[in-house]
Amino acid sequence: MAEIPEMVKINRIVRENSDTRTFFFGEKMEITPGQFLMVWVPGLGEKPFSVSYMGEETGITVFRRGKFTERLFSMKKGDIIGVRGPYGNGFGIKDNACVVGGGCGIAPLGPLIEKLDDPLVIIGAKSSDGLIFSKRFAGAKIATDDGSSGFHGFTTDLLEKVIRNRRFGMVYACGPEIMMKRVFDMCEENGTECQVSLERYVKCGFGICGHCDIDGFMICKDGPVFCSYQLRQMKSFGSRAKLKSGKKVSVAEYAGWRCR
Amino acid sequence: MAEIPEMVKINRIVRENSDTRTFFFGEKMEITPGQFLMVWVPGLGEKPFSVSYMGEETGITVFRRGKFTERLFSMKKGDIIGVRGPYGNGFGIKDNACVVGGGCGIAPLGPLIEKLDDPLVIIGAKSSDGLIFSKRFAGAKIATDDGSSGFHGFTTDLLEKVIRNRRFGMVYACGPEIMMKRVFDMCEENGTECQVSLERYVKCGFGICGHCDIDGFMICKDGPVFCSYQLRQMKSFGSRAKLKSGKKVSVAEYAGWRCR
Amino acid sequence: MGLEVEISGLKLNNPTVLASGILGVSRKMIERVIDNGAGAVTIKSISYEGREGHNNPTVISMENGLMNAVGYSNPGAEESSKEFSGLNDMKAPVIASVIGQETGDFVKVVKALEKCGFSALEVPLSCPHTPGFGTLAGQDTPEKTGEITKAVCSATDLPVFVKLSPNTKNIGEVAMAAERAGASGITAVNTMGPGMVINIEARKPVLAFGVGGISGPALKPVAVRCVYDVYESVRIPVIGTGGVTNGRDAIEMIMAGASCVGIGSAVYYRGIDVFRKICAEMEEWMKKNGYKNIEEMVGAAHG
Amino acid sequence: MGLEVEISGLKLNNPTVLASGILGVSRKMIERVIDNGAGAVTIKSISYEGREGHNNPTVISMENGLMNAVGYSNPGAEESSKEFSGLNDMKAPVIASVIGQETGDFVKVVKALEKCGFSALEVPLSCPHTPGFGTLAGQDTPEKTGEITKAVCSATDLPVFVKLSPNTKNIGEVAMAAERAGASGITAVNTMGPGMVINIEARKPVLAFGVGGISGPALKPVAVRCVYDVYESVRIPVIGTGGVTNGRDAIEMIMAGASCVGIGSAVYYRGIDVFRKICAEMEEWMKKNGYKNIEEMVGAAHG
Ligand SMILES: Cc1cc2nc3c(=O)[nH]c(=O)nc-3n(C[C@H](O)[C@H](O)[C@H](O)COP(=O)(O)OP(=O)(O)OC[C@H]3O[C@@H](n4cnc5c(N)ncnc54)[C@H](O)[C@@H]3O)c2cc1C
Ligand SMILES: Cc1cc2nc3c(=O)[nH]c(=O)nc-3n(C[C@H](O)[C@H](O)[C@H](O)COP(=O)(O)OP(=O)(O)OC[C@H]3O[C@@H](n4cnc5c(N)ncnc54)[C@H](O)[C@@H]3O)c2cc1C
Ligand SMILES: Cc1cc2nc3c(=O)[nH]c(=O)nc-3n(C[C@H](O)[C@H](O)[C@H](O)COP(=O)(O)O)c2cc1C
Ligand SMILES: Cc1cc2nc3c(=O)[nH]c(=O)nc-3n(C[C@H](O)[C@H](O)[C@H](O)COP(=O)(O)O)c2cc1C
Ligand code: FES
Ligand code: FES
Repeated sequence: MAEIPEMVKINRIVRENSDTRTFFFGEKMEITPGQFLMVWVPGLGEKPFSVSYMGEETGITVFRRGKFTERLFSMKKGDIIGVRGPYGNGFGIKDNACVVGGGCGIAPLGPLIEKLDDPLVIIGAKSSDGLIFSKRFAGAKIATDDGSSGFHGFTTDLLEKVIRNRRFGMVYACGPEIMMKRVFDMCEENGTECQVSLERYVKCGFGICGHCDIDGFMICKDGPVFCSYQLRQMKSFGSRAKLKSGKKVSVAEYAGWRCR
Repeated sequence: MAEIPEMVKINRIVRENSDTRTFFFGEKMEITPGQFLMVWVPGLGEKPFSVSYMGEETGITVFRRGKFTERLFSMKKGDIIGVRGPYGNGFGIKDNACVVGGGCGIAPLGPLIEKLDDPLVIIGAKSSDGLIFSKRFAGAKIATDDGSSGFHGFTTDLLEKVIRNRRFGMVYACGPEIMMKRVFDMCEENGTECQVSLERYVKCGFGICGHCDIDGFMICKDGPVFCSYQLRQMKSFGSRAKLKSGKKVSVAEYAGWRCR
Repeated sequence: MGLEVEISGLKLNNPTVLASGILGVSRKMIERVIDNGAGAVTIKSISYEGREGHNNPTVISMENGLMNAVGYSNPGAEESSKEFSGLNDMKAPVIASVIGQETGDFVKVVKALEKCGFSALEVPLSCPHTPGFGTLAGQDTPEKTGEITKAVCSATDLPVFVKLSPNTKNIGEVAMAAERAGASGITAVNTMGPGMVINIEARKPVLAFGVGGISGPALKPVAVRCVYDVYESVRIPVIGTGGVTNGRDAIEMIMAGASCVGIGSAVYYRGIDVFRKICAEMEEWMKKNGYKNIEEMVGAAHG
Repeated sequence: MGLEVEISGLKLNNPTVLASGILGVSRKMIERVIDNGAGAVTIKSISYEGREGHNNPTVISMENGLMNAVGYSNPGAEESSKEFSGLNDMKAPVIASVIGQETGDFVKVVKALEKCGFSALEVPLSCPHTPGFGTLAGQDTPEKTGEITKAVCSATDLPVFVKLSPNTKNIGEVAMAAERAGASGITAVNTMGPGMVINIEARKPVLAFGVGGISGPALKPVAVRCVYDVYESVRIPVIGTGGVTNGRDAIEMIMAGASCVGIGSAVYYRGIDVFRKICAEMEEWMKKNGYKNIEEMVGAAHG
């Protein structure tokens, strides 16, 4: 059970919006929606990316924000990159679901939505040209901060309206942590179960170094998908996260560092 | 595929004659007749012994001749000894067979005889009280050097008489190397195929150290059972063998050292 | 029959000890490890100043072991003293792991962690992949080991375990130097090598640092030999660490001379409840083979 | 595309070299190894006087490697010179392995084997389990390595390969000492450790000598790192040895800096025709990945 990056060929690259692209590898892998891959660029580094497409091809959807993703964006069809995984605990499938994706957070939700039976899908972005997968999931409800498309407001505002009228078996969410925290709080008030996919700094990816710890839970092994029961035990959820050294900072500072 | 001695319990011990005993272990093992085990006495050493009984119990039949076998003889039912294996290439089964065992050489032939369809068996010893397995194979022809039982003479003398009148599909032999060489020569003259089980100093037992080499063949891996085709390529067969250092000496000197 | 052990005054319910650098990054996490049966836990090594460590990839799994070059990432002594406070409440002893470049650095960390409630200190002088620390800084010579051990022992009343490298030529001599300087025990061993794995399609070493320390099954026979040698050299107890993955491994380590066993990579191979599993396997074996307690097995393979 | 390599004047059809101590005990046996595809073969190490070596058990197979303490059993230089004579007829280069306790011993063996027709000499200064030899005699220090290498090189016109230990702290420095003293190449590495396996039911180390050197897969990452380090330190070519079991391993070793690869334990894992198998796997990989010859891969993982 060696877990060493294997080099795979980039089969094709799809532009999702100006700062987001999906990279497809030829390989078919055994994956549960919500799991992630460790992606290695030799000489540069290795980072986690959620699987956004599964099947004959495997895809990851990447938001350009720093030097690693910048390098990925410079790659062309036929180039090779290292991949190990899949890692982590994916989403548990429940009927009568609502799925909420903010920005690039829709990535891990893609394959989930395809497995669910007629879920209500909410896709959000700052403005209409930032929307991801709105064609892939044509029936999705859209929310934009500036109102340039669909509902005018945050995804969470839209969700709030929706759950007032309908009781869901499960709410799935991924996006900025502040958004996921808001979803969780809303669900708690409402008595609805939810599952969210968290991000923390990942090193080993297989549950040994402890670096991705969030109050005793490992993002890479217990997560990245956590359910309400687990989230309730996480004081740091929505508030604190660890930098590369292990120093704990506010989630806002972490997010800033993360996107610097 | 670790090959490290495992401790097994001695289930029972059977006296074959004054200097020969059979030790039974509870373990059932996957064995081909002719294969051997490496037997370890912690603190003393490790040596090869052919499997003489297979089935629910596994047995080895040991002739007392030096300090290692002396120690085995001091052991009692319930004691534990280390065993690894089985090793080597066993006998190939052929119809219409003759089996010749001299002294303790009958050991590896025991389970072979039980697999063969009505073979002619010749068991030999210096004198009648040295005979081994003569009860186990009640139909066997007996040869003793002193004529105290059965045919008066060597097993090879008896074999010579027998093959004059009957054409065998295969002659199997084990015993002192000089005897096996004689059997081989006789078979060659006669145009009969034979298989013999050779002994050389064994170290690793699994074909890596080369110590058991006999003209490019490994006793422990290619043998201990060799067929006529292989024996023809062995200049050292019946003439030379290697001591523990690898020094080549005459088979007689080797046999003496071996029984010192 | 019981698995309890006492080592340098520490009372453990069983001889399994979480090794440093595995999971031990937060109070919550070590609580979880204890809940999963560990007899004691060691936290990830702490330096005075925080460190980001090496870049990813930092840990990979080979066919027969792990290889890591985490590079001692840690938030520093101040931050850590906040994370690990009030440890007296914990249900098992917690051991701090203290690192430094200069001898004085170790002492500064010891002082900063003073009030946390740690039961013992471990001083690794043996990391094979972090410049400025461990073997790369020559901390594994008998002289340097003696010097650092002495300084740490003077700065604390807690038992001090010195953690040695399997890559040091004469591990017995280093253990003796630690004992002479006041160490209460020896942890043997840290990771082996270093080693390197090259991805041939990428034409590059996989770990960002190039090389890394080897742990897990590949390390076990070397670790057993080290423990055997240390046991012959000193009278202080040994935490036998390196490749212990199941109950048989633990007993092998104990027979080589360990009083308890460190467990790291096995968390990867068998999950976080590996502590409980190993204890159950040890108990079963001891019952079958007529042993009543751990003590009668310690060093049994000698002589 | 071709697998041919030239190393220190030796022409090999392919880069696989039988490692010393595996099978190479008789002329017939090395003929057989060559018939099974080896590009060159090394015979078992020869001392001036014959040696019985350690008692059995001398070699065991662990889950992830072999452990041996054969203890340099060999019939001595005189006997060996008879066994290995007229080697010029052989279809591949044959390398003699020469050992000794004192520097003069090496020279005596070299002289005794002079007329055999060996293509090169290998000088292992690196055995971890034979008292009086290798690391146990301190032959792996840069000083001793330089001294012995110099003496051997003065006594022969053949290329001399010095075989190093993975257990030596600064392998690059030792390689440099060998190069300065006239070595034509480096063999890296000998076995690792030593290690120990204890049978817990027997309460005893399994090997009669107690400890033994580790080879096979468990050694590979350490061997790759050693070859990488040696390649950075010297300009003479390297025979990369340690855990090479398949074509990918061979290429990894070559990319780390080896010009050809030693193969020992893999004979156990894949049979005596492992040489042919590894060559086929290398060819297939090279074809798929667009490499034309071995040379362009040597050291490719550097820089
Ligand atoms: C489980 C998980 C799934 C993820 N899925 C996606 C996804 O589908 N699409 C996507 O665009 N991004 C995803 N990310 C984030 C992604 O891993 C990178 O963090 C992000 O792309 C930053 O890359 P960069 O180019 O900014 O790198 P850099 O500029 O090199 O780094 C910027 C910041 O990224 C963060 N980061 C760097 N390395 C890691 C790491 N090993 N683990 C976690 N965070 C790191 C740090 O906060 C760092 O400061 C995921 C993260 C996790 C933990
Ligand atoms: C394949 C094979 C099968 C064998 N089967 C049997 C058997 O079924 N019954 C039986 O009684 N004997 C058998 N032997 C011989 C046995 O292995 C011992 O050699 C013999 O019992 C000598 O033991 P000892 O008490 O005299 O030992 P010691 O007094 O310690 O040694 C005496 C001599 O035994 C020989 N010997 C010692 N160790 C080895 C070794 N590792 N390999 C080969 N020879 C060695 C040497 O010539 C040595 O000088 C077999 C040998 C081989 C190679
Ligand atoms: C990912 C990882 C990180 C480690 N970090 C440290 C560390 O910070 N300090 C330390 O003393 N040892 C560290 N080690 C070494 C372990 O504590 C232990 O000595 C070694 O892994 C051997 O034990 P094992 O085979 O059970 O893993 C680390 C090991 C691993 C695998
Ligand atoms: C059984 C055995 C015997 C060995 N004997 C010798 C020897 O006599 N001389 C020597 O230089 N190396 C000896 N070695 C070391 C090998 O030549 C080689 O360096 C080592 O095994 C690593 O390569 P591998 O992993 O391919 O086996 C021996 C190794 C084994 C396994
Ligand atoms: S990243 Fe190492 S435990 Fe999660
Ligand atoms: S005994 Fe080692 S090869 Fe046969």
